[in-house]
Amino acid sequence: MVFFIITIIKLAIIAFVLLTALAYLQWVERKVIAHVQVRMGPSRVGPHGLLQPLADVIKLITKEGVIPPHVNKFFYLGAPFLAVFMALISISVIPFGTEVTLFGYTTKMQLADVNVGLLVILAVSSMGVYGIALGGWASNNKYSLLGGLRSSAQMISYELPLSLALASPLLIMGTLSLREIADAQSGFQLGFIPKWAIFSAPFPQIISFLIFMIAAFAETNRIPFDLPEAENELVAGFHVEYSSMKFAAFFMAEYANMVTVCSVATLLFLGGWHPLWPVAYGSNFVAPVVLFIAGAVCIYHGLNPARPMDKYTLPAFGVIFFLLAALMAFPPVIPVLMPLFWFLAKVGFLLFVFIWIRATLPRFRYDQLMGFAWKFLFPVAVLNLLVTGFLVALAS
Amino acid sequence: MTQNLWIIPILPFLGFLVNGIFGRKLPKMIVSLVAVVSVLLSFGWVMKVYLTAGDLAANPVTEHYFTWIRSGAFNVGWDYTVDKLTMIMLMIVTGIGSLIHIYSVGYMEHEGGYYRFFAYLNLFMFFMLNLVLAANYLLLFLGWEGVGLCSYLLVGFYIVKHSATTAGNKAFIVNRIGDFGFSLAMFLIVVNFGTLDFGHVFAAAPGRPTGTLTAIALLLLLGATGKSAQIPLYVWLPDAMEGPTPVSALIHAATMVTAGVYMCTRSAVIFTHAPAAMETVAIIGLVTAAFAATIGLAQNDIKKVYAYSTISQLGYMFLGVGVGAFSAGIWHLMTHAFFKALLFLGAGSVIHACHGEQDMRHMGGLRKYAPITFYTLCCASLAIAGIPPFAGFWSKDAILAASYAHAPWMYWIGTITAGMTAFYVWRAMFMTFFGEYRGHGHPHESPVSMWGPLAVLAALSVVGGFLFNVPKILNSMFPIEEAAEVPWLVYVSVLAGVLGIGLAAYMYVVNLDLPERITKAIGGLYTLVYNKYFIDEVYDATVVHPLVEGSRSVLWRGVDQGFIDGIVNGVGQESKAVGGVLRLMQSGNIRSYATWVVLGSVALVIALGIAGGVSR
Amino acid sequence: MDLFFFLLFAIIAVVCGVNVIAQRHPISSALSLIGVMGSLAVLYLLLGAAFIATAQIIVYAGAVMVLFVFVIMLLNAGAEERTGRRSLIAQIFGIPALIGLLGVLCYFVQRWFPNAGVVNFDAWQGGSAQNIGYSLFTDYLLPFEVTSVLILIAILGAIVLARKELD
Amino acid sequence: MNGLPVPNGVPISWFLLLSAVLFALGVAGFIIRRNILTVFMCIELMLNAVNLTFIAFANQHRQVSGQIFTFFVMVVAAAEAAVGLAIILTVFKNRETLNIDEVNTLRN
Repeated sequence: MVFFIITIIKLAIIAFVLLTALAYLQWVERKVIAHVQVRMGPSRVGPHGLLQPLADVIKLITKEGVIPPHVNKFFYLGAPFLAVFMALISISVIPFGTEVTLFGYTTKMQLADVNVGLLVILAVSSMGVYGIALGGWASNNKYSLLGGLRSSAQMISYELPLSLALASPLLIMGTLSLREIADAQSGFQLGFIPKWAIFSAPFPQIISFLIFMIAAFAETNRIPFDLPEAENELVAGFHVEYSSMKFAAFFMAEYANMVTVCSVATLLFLGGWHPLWPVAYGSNFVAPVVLFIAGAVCIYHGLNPARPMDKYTLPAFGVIFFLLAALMAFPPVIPVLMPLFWFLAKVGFLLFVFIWIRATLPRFRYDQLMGFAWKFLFPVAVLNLLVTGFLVALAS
Repeated sequence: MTQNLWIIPILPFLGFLVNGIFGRKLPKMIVSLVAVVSVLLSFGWVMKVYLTAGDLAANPVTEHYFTWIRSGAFNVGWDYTVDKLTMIMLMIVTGIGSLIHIYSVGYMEHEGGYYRFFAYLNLFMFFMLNLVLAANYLLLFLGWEGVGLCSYLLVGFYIVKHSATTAGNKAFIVNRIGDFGFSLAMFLIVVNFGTLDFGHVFAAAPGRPTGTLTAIALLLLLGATGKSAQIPLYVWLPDAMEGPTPVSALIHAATMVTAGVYMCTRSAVIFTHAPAAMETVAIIGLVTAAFAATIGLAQNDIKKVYAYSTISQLGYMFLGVGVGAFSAGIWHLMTHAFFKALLFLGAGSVIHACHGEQDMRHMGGLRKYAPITFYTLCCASLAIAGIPPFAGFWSKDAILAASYAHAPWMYWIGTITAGMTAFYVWRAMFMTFFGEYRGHGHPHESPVSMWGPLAVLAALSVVGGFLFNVPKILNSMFPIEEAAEVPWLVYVSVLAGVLGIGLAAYMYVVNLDLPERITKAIGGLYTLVYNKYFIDEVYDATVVHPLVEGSRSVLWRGVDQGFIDGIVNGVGQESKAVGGVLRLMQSGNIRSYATWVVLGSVALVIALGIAGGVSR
Repeated sequence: MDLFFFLLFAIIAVVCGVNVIAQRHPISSALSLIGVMGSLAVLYLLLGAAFIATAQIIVYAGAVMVLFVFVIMLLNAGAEERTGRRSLIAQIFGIPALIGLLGVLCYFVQRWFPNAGVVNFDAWQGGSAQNIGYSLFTDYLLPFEVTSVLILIAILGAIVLARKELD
Repeated sequence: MNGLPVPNGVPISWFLLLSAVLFALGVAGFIIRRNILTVFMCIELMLNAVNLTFIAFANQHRQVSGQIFTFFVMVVAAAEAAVGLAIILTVFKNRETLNIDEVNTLRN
């Protein structure tokens, strides 16, 4: 019974955090891209447009959900929710950190610790294609149909290199449980090189990491692989006909998928919640220092503001950052929060890479996309898998 | 420690695979390299085995690789064995084989189907080595058939020449008769001994009734006469000369045709316990020797001469085996391999020199054009004439001595035959190398790749006789029974040889019109001999023609067309009728098919259920 | 508890299965089939075949059915029309034969396995990836290799068939 | 105990019945459906039904073999799907129809 209660609590927390994060991820994306392109980005709603996501949500909810007359209603309505469902469900098996003990109850920072967690994630993500494909098809519109077809073909094609890239670190870890995988990467070689998969003996998995990231871009339909929604050829791809919350659902799905793949990459290749360098060398002080610097910057800009509002908002953020820094430095919570911090830091970095690349790269042509998957990525992944297996066999 | 005998035959086989599969693409250089090197390597491995195996007489090497056939108690393994006899054969086969491979590189240079030739040659080496190494009759038979196949392929090598292909067919078919005998022999062995392994058979043989052993031995002998061109199955060998000369040297002089002798020697235990069979062997050998020699007297085609001499020499070997001097037979086999290979290669060189001319009447005076060939051939001819100390002398003398001990009249016939041998071989020499050149074009010496092997073989046929004293080597296997040492035998046989040479010299060098007059004088006899006693014609009339006619009239018209076709057509008609009915079910509608399937499965399940389930 | 789960997913499976053949539009059938596969996967999971369950989702639902949906979209297959020649045989015998088969099957299953034992979920977790992989690469190595060859051939065949024109 | 629910446990025969039902449904679909794609899906349905029995027996006998067979069935099904769909594409290309009743060249 306790188990159920704890699970429900965790569910609530994770759902809340995740959905907020998804909403703000979009804000971050817009901001980052804006700054890459030397723009302001959202800045009207709230300080630095911090309330923009809220406004968006309200707008999307209150909008009229237009249902075009010629669509296949059932699938048209079902598709977006299928997509977001499939995207969110895979979060449930991802561990964020070590155990946490609260009021005498010890539980893992994870919804469900499945011993084939990775397979579950693969399975769910492989189901994710249906949302897009069905949406594209049900809209009964040639552009969206093409978008749906493209996305299904693309996702099937890129799932192979993805899985193969995942397989080779598994050969080293020897387990499918995400938690064990992360724990297998704890510790350091030569005292300072972390035992992450990308540095791991006998064969550093850097290649499979790159392959995984590339394939992940395709799986999440992100630029440079966002062919399904290529504005300039198919008006908006598979969600031409969608509006209001249904439209938002697709975006939620996309961001949730991004979070998922980033978490998986972190767990498999970047050593999960294990720090970049040993505690002995003060890796625990990274979080406070970073937050403290952030707070200091905020204070500084608050003292000589660029905009009138800043003199009130920025110091407030500064204080918040300072508090967080103090919290991070607070010894009792370190064992709980430090892994969480590292995990979130890595995931955040990968997400930033996603956004960064979107701001940087142009889009592939479709035949280039497929050719790349089958003629380059797949063979390289196979080769990498073979070499890894060979070396692992030799090492053992 | 294992000797890895399998390497010996496998090397030529690899050569065959390479040349046979890729040969068409490869340059001649590579092809010949592959072929020669593979054989040389296996020769090297034989040497390695010889040096490391220790005393083969005491403990022969036997290796079992895998079980080839197993049915009930009877199973045949793929095992090789090497004892002294095998070792001698191995050395002959691989050694001479390598020489002839090298020779062929030069000889076949301008021929079409270069890679084909070498592929066949390597394949032949594989089968021959298999035959020699085999540790049971079936494996031996495999090699036996294999060499037959290769001989067929190589005799018919010039596929565009009709005579060549017919000769190939003839060789193959005639051999079938012998192989038939061989297989019957094997069946008898299986029935009586329950196994085909040499070891068990020979161990059990002495206790068996003489009748059985005689039957087996005679059937084996039939096989041997087929392979080794003895009466009555010798007719294919002369025609086999249609093949390229190296082939004649390798297959039809040195190695394959001696397989029969080897097999009889290998089965010595069986033969020695079947006196009647032994007698038959001796007589067949003797008659063949004399008979072939007489034919050889009158041939004009140089290769035909050597072919008949081969037959007669094989006769000697069988004589040796028959009179119980197995080791002498093997000895002669070896020396014969030396000088007869040399003779053929020399003949090839001569033919090469005369631009493909084979008729001796259009040769002559080649002494100055092709000196090396001449001198080497001299060695060979002296050897075959049994002039001491050349190789042939020793072995032939051993055989003759043994035959004298066995029955004097055999010795006399043998000696006369020796004289004839000397005569016709030297007749060939004189007609080829002396006098004036009667052919066309300008004869020339052969390239080194051709006369090199000639030189080696010449050396062997000079010293090979007393260098390798086979009877002593094989003493442990075939003890030399101490015959009464009759001193004058040697002189007589040598004298016969000298007389033959002298007569030949007198007739073909001193006064050249003598042959004409003799021919005139004994015209009928001459034509008879010249046409090989019309044996081929006789066979045609008695065997071939009735067979063909019978099969055409009875088998083809009657059985095949009348009976079998009747059945086939009847079946066809019936099925058409049935199908006409069944066709109604084939609506071409997939779902109706599915329905039938469902009904069927329902019936099946019900039947199963009534049967009471699959398993408890 | 076990009974509850079993009945739940069995009912889902059966309903979806009925839906597969009841729906007139192929894509509806396809999605219902995915439903069947999903519920079967859960049943596998309950039966202790974790790896096979996920494989079922990945391979069947994730790859094969995606192919189906893809093809359906590609050919833009509409709902099948009632018109067209109805196979008389199928009409008359189809359903009865079906019912017969089903009844007979049930009867015999009951008869052959009256008390073949009771499945307790979680009583056995033999289907872990380790076990599967182990016996796959030891006892069933040859079939495994053969199937891989089969897959290869299938890929080639599909490519050859699906090419625009065989040139 | 012919099918009576045992407390805390499911009789193996129930799984078999479930798979039998699914199999029968597959057969039915195979027979009554005209759309070649649906027919193909029904085949997959049958395969799944069979897989269920394999898994159930694997659990029954506490052996992995049944699951291995399921694995093979899946592999074969995947191959079959690839080839079959390619064939369907070709058929559609040549005949402009997916109705198997019109794919009856076998007849006359």
